[in-house]
Amino acid sequence: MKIKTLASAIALSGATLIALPSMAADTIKVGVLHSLSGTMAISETTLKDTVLMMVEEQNKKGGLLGKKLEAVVVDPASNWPLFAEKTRELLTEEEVDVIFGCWTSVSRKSVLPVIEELNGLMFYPVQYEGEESSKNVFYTGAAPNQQAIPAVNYLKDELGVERWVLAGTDYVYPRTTNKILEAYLKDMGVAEEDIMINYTPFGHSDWQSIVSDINKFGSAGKKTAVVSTINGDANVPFYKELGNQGISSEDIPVVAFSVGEEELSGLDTTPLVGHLAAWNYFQSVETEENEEFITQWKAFTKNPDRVTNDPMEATFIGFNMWANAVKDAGTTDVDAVEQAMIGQETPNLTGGVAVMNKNHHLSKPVLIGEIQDDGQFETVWETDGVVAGDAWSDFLPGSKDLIADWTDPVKCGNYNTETKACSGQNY
Amino acid sequence: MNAILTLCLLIGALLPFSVAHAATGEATVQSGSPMLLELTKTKLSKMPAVVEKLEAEGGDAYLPLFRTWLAGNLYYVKSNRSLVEKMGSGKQVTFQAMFSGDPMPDLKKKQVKKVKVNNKLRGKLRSVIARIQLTSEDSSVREAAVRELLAKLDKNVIGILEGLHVKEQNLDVKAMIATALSLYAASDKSNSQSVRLSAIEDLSDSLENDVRNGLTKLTNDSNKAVAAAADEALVSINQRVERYALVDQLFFGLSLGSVLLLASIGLAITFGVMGVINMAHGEMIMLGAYTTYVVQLMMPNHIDYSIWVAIPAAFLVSGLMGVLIERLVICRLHGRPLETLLATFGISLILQQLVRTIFSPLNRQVSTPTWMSGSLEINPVLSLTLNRLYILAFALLVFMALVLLLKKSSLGLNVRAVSQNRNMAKAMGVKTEWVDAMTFGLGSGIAGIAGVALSQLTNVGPNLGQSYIIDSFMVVVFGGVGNLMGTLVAAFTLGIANKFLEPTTGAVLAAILVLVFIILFIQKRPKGLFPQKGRAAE
Amino acid sequence: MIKLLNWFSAGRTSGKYTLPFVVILLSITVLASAANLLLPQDSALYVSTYSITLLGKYLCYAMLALAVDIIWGYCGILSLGHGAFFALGGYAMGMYLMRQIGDRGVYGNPLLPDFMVFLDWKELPWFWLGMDQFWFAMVMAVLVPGLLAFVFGWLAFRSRVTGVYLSIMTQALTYALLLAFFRNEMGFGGNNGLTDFKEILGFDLQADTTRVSLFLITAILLAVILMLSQRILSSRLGKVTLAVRDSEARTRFIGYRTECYKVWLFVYSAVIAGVAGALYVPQVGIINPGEFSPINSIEIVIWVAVGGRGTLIGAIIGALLVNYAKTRFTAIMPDGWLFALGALFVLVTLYLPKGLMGLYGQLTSKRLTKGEQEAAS
Amino acid sequence: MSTLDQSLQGLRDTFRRDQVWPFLAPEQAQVDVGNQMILYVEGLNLSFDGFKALNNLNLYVGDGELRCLIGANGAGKTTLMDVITGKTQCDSGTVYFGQNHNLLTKDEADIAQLGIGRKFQKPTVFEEQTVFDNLELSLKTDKRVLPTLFSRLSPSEIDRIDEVLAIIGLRKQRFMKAGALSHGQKQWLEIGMLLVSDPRLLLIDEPVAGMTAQETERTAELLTSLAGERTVIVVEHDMEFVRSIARTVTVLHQGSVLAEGTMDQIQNNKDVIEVYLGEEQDDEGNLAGVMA
Repeated sequence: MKIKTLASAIALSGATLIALPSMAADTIKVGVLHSLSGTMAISETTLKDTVLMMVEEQNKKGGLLGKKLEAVVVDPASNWPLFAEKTRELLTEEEVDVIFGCWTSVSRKSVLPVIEELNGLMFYPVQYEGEESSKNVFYTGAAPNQQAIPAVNYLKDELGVERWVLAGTDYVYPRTTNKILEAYLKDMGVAEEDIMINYTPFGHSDWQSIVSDINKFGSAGKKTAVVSTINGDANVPFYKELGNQGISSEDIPVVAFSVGEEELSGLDTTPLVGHLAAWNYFQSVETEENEEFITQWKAFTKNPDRVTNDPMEATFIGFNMWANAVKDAGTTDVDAVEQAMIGQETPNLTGGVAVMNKNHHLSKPVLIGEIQDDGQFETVWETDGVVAGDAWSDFLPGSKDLIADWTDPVKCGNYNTETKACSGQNY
Repeated sequence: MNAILTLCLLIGALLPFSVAHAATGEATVQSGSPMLLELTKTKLSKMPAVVEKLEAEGGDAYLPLFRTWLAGNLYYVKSNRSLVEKMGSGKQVTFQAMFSGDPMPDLKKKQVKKVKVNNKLRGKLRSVIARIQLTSEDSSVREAAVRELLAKLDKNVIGILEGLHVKEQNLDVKAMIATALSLYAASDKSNSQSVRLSAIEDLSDSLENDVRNGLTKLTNDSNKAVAAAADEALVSINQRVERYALVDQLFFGLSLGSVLLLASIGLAITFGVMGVINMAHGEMIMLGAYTTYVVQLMMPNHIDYSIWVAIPAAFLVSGLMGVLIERLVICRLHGRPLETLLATFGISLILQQLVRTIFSPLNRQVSTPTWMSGSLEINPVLSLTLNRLYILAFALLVFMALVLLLKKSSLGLNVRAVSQNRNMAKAMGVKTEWVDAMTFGLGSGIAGIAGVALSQLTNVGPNLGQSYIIDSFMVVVFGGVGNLMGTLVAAFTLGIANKFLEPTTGAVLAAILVLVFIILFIQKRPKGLFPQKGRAAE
Repeated sequence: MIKLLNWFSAGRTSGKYTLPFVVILLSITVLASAANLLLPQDSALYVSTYSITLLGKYLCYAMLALAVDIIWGYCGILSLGHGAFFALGGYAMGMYLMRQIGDRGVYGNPLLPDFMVFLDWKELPWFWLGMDQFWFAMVMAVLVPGLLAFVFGWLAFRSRVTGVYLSIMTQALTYALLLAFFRNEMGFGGNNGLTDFKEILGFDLQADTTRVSLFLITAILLAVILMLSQRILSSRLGKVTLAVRDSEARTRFIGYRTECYKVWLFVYSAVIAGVAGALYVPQVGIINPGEFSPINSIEIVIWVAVGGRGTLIGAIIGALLVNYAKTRFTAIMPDGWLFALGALFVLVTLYLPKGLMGLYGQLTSKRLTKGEQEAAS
Repeated sequence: MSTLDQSLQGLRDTFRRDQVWPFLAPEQAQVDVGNQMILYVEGLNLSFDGFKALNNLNLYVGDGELRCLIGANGAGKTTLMDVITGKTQCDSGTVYFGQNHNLLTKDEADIAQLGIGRKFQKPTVFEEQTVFDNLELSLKTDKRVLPTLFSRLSPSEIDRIDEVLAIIGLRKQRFMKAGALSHGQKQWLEIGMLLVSDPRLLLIDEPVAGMTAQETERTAELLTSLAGERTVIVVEHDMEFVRSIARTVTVLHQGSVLAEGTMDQIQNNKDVIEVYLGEEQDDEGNLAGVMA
C-alpha cells in the first residue's frame, strides 16, 4: 500500500521533468539567491525577506516601466556549487533581469563566472574583503577601507589602543582584512610584538584558551583591543567566554565587523555592553528614513521584535539604485542598466546619500557603535562625510597598483596603473 | 561662551534655593549643582573633565550618581534637564529622581534622554569611584579599589594610600596597599637604591598584573642593581604564573571533556547498548537547547530558576521524541544497524527544518542565570569560569546517575539483558520492544539535558546538533561501544589532549591531530579503549 | 592487453539489464547533446545548456554512487567517507584548471593562483608543481584517492576493523580532511577553494561545445565503468566479494585472504570516486572543502539505498532520482524541501529495504508467479 | 686481516652455489607426515577471563585416521577446533600440522590453504549464492586476488563439482540459492564444500544435528569412506552416530583429555564414569544421556 503511494509520488515528481515553465514577459523578474537552509540560512533568510519587502513596496508604487515586479526565490542551500547552478537557472530558465544574492565570499566567487558568462546583473549586499570588481556585480556592502580602517583609527585615536589582537575565522575575508590591517598598523609604527593574529575554524565553539591568551596578551600594561573578524556563528560562544572570564569592554574592547543587531538578537548582551562594531548602518540611528524602514520591516515580518541590520540597508540601497537606474535607462537591459548605475545616488537610512562609484562600490558613511544592554548599538563615532569603497586595497602588495573603473576609456575591473594592462576578465 | 553664560545665570538662580535647603542635606544641593547640568549638555569627548570637576565638588556624595552613570542608567528629563535613574529593563522601565530616589511613575521613555557613556568615560568613572571607595566600609571594596589604582599610581594617590595604610585594619587590604606603596617606591627614582631594592624584594611574591608590568618596566632601569633585582623578582613570579597557567589549561581540557561527555553519553546508550547509529542524536541535543529557550520565555522574571525547570523539561521533550522515533522507525529496522543510520539521518533533516520553520533559522537568546555567570577567582592569575565549573560537575552527576540507573534499576537490568542477548531476554519474558523504546528514550532524554548545558555555552540554533554529532561518535567509538566508563575516559582524554595541543598547533590542527590519532588508535584496538567481552561483542 | 580484452568479452558481461541500460543512457545523452548544439534556442525540443550541465553533474554523482555501491552493496563495507575521494579527485582537476588560468588571473600573476597572491605567497608550493600538465593532474586524480584508500584500507582491514567502527572511521577521515582543507595554510584556497576556471586543454569552459563534450565524456566513462564493474563482479572475484559480505569468517576458512580482497575493492571504488570528482569540477566550475563534509558522504550512501544497493544500475538510478528531486524541491518549495528529502530517506529505508530496484524486482516476480498460476490452470 | 677473511667468508656463503637464499627458498607446501602423525597438539592452554577453556591439552592424530571427540558442553571441543583453525589464539602450547607447519603462526586463510577444512556447528553457507557457486568458491585453487579475478572454471573443476554434487545429493538444487535449502541440505552442502577443496584434515563439528535417520546413515558412510586418504576429526553428541563410525574416541573434560580409546574402552573407563558419577546410565551403560 504505502509502497504504492511512494512509487506514485516518485512517478509524479518524475512527470514534472519537462522543462521549467518560463513566465510571460510582462513582469520584471527579480531573482533572489539567498540560502534558506544549511549553515548560512541564519543570516541570509533575512535578506530574502528584505528583497521581497522591497519588491512589494515597489509594486505598491506601480512597479517599474509600467510592469509589475515578480520575485523569483531559489534556495542554494548554503552549498557553493549550487549557487553557480541556481544562478544559471535564474538567468537561463527564469530569465530574471537582476539578482540580489550571496552572503559568503565563496558563494560570490562561485557565482561570478556564470554571471559574467551569461552577462547577468547581481547586487551583493554584504561587507567583504574587496580585491574584486566585476562588470556584472555591484557591491553595496562595505569594503575593508569602509569598515576596518576607520575602526582601527577610532580605537587608536579615541581609546589610545597600542596593542592589537586580530582574531578571525579562517577564511578569505578575515585573512585579507587582517593582512590589510597588519600592513596599516605597521605603517603607523606599531611593533611586531604588539600585534597578535589568531585564526579559528568555522563555528568554533570552545574559546576558553584563546580568550585567556587574549587576556594574557592584554595584561602587558599597554591598552589592548581585539579586532574581530569572527564569522557569525562563532561569535556567541566567543562573547559568552569573554563575559565569563570577566573581560569587560573597558579592559579589552572588541570591535567586530560581522556582529550586527541580528547576531546580537541571538544572545544575552548584558556582559557585552561597551564592545564595539563598525558598520555603515545601525538600527538605532534616528532618521525619518530609518524610522519608516523599520516600521515597514516589522509590519512585513509581522514581528515587532525583528531587528534591522547593515546588509539589509545595503540591500535597500542596492534595490533603490537599481530601480532608479532602470527608470533612467528605460529598460532592464543589463549593459544599459550597468552604465546607468554608475553615479546613481540614493538616500542612506542613516542620513546623507550613497553614491555608486565607477568601481561598482558605494560611498557611504562609517559608524562605530557600542553594544547596549538592549541588543542595540549606540553610535559613538562616525566619519565626517562619506568614505568611497575601495575595490583594491592600497595595503596589499599584490593589488596596490590595481584600480577598477567601469567607465570609458578604462572599462576594466582590475586595471594595472603600472603596466596599463587589464587582466582577469571573463569575456 | 554662552554655555558659560547660562551657567552663571543658573548659579545665580540657584543660590538662594541651595542656601534655603542647606540644612536638609547635601543631596538636594547637588541635585541643583551647575556641574550636573553640564552632564546634560557636554559632548562625550569633553565629559572626562566634567567628571573630575564633579569628583572635586561632591566626592563620595556623588558615588550613586557615578555608579548609575557607569551602569548606563543615567537619564535626564528633556523638559527640565533634571537627572533621573532608570530602573528595571526591557518592557517594564520606570524612572526615579537621582539622589532623592522619588519614583516618577508618569515619566515616559519619550520624555527622557540618556546621558551617554563610552568606554573612555567608563574607565574614568571607575578610577574615580575607586578613589572615592578607598574609604568605603566594605573591606573587599577597598581592596578592589586599591587594585584598580595599582595601574595609575601618582604622588597624591600615594599620599592618600600612606594615610590609609596606617589606619587600615583588614590584613588583605593592608597587604594590597603595601604592595601599591612598594610598587611606587620601587619605581620612584628619587628613593635610595637600598629602599628600592627592598621594595622590589617585597613585590617579588605578588601575582598582581600591574606589579609584573611595573617590574618589567624596571628591568631596563638606569640603576643596574635595581634592574637586576627586578629581573630576578620577575623570574620567580613568572615561574609561579607558568605553574598556574598549566592548571588553567588542565581545567580547560576537563571542561571541554565534560561538554564532549554530555554530548556523547546519550549516544553511548542508543549506539552502544542498542547498536543504533542515531544520526538524529545531535537534533535531540538541539531540542533540549530549544526547550531551555522556551522555558525562559515562559518565566522571564525567574531566569535563575529556569534551568532547574529546563532540565526535566528537556529530558521529557527529547525523551518523548526519542520514544516516538523508536516506535515509528527504528523498531522496524532491527538487526539492520546501518539502515538505522540512513533513516535517522532523514529524521535529523526533518527535525532541523521543523525547528527552522517554528523558531526561524536565527539563533535564539538563552540568558545565563546570574549564579552561573562570572568566575571563581583563586588568585590574580588563576580564575575558573563558573558556568564551566557547573557544567563539569553536572556532566559527572548525569554520568553517575546513569551508571546507577543501569546497574541498579530493573530497567537497567532489562536493558543489559537485551543488549547482551535479545532472543534469550525475549524468551525470559522481557518485553524487548518496551525496553528498546525506554532505552532509546533515555538516551535521547540525556541528549536533551546536554542541550540545556550547551545552551549556556554556544548558539541555540538549528545547526547546534550537527556541530556535535561527529565528536560524539568519535568519543563513543574511541571509548569502546557499549561501555559507559570508556565514554567517560575517552571524553576527558580527548578534551585534555585537544587543549594541550591547541597552544602549540592552533585550534584547527589540534582537532585534525586528535582525529588522526583516533583513526590510528582504532587500527590498534578495533574495539576501542574498553572493548566489550564475550558473546555480546560478536 | 589482448588477454584483458578477451577476459572482458568472455563470460556473462553483467546481469541482463546492463546492456540495455547502457544503450539507453548513451542514446539519451547523445540526443540531448544534439538537441543542445543543433536545434535553435526557441525550438520546443531544445535542451538548454543549464540542463546539460545539470545532467552532467548528475552523471558524476551517479558514478560516485556506483563507487559506493560496489563496496557497500557487494562487499558490505559502508563507507561514510567517499566524498573525500571524490573531492580529492576534484582538487587534482581543480589545480590543473587553476594552473591553466595562467596570467589571466585578477592579479595577472603568471605562476601563482590569485588566492596565493593576496595571501602574498612568494612561490608555488611543491604539490602544485607539475599540475599544469593535464596528464599529470589526471594521474594524480586517480593516484591520490587510490593511495589514500590503500593506506586507510590496508590499516583498517588488516586489523579487522569492521561494521560500524569502520563507517565511523571513514567519517573521521573525511572530517579530518575537511578541517585540513579549510586551513588557508594548506595552499588549496581555504574555504573559497578553487574557482574562476577559464579553459581545459585550451577549450573555453564556457563554450557550449566544451560543456556538451564534457557531458558526453562523463556519460561514456560512466558506461565503461559500469560494464567493467559488472564484469568484475560477475567473475569469481565477485562471488568471493559477496561471500565476504555475507560471512567473512567463513570465507577465510575456505582460504581467501579477505582483507586483500577488501583493500583492492576499496581502492578500485576510491579511484572511481576520484574520476567522478575530476569530471565534476570542470562542469560545476568550483571545488571547495565543502565537498569533504561528512553530510555529503552520507547523502551518497542514501542515493544508493534509494536506488537499491547490490545492483549497480540501482545505484545510478538512485543518484539521478534523488538529485533530480533535490533540484525540483528547491525550486518548488524552497522553505520545505528538507522535509520532503528527509521523508524520502525514512520511507525508503522503512519500506524499500532493497530500494527501487528491489521494488521493481518484487513487482516483476509477482507478475511471473501470476503467470505461472495461469499456466498451471 | 681476520675481518677481511670473515667478510670474504660471508661473501662466499652468500654466493654458495649449492643453496639459495632463505627468502628465495620455496615454503614447503608439502605436509611432512614422516611418522604417520598429521596433527600434534601439545600443552595447549587457553582461558577466557578466568575460565580455563583448554587446560594443558595434548592430542595426536594419525594420518588418515577417523577420530571422534566427545565430551559434555564446555569441555573445550569447539574451542580446540577454533585454535587449530586459527580462529582463536591460545595462551601457550604448540599445534603442528605434520612436522613442518606450526599452525599457531598462521592465520585462517593460510591454514585453510594448507588443507585443513572445517565444518561449523551451525551450518554456514553463502545463502545469497547458488549451491554451485558455493562449491566453486571452495575449490582448491589459487586464491590470491588477481588469479581469482581472471580465473575460469576448467572442465576438470566442473567435473569435480558435479561429482561432489552427486555425493551430497544436491544435483537438482545446483542452481538454487543456498539460503533456500533445508537445514539438512545445508549440512550436506557444507560437507560438500569441504570435499571439493580436498583437504588433508577435516574438522567436522556436529555433522548430523538436525538430520533425518537415513541422512545420518549416509553421513556415517561418507565419513568412513573419507577416512584413509583423508584425516577426519568429528565432534558429535549423538552417541549412536559415534558408535557407528568411531575407531578411536577421545573424551575431553574441562579442557583436557580425560580418556582415549575404542568406544567400549571408553564406556568402561573408570575416570569417565567417575566424572559422570551420580548421573543416571541406562542399562547398556550407554553414556548418550550423559554426554549429550
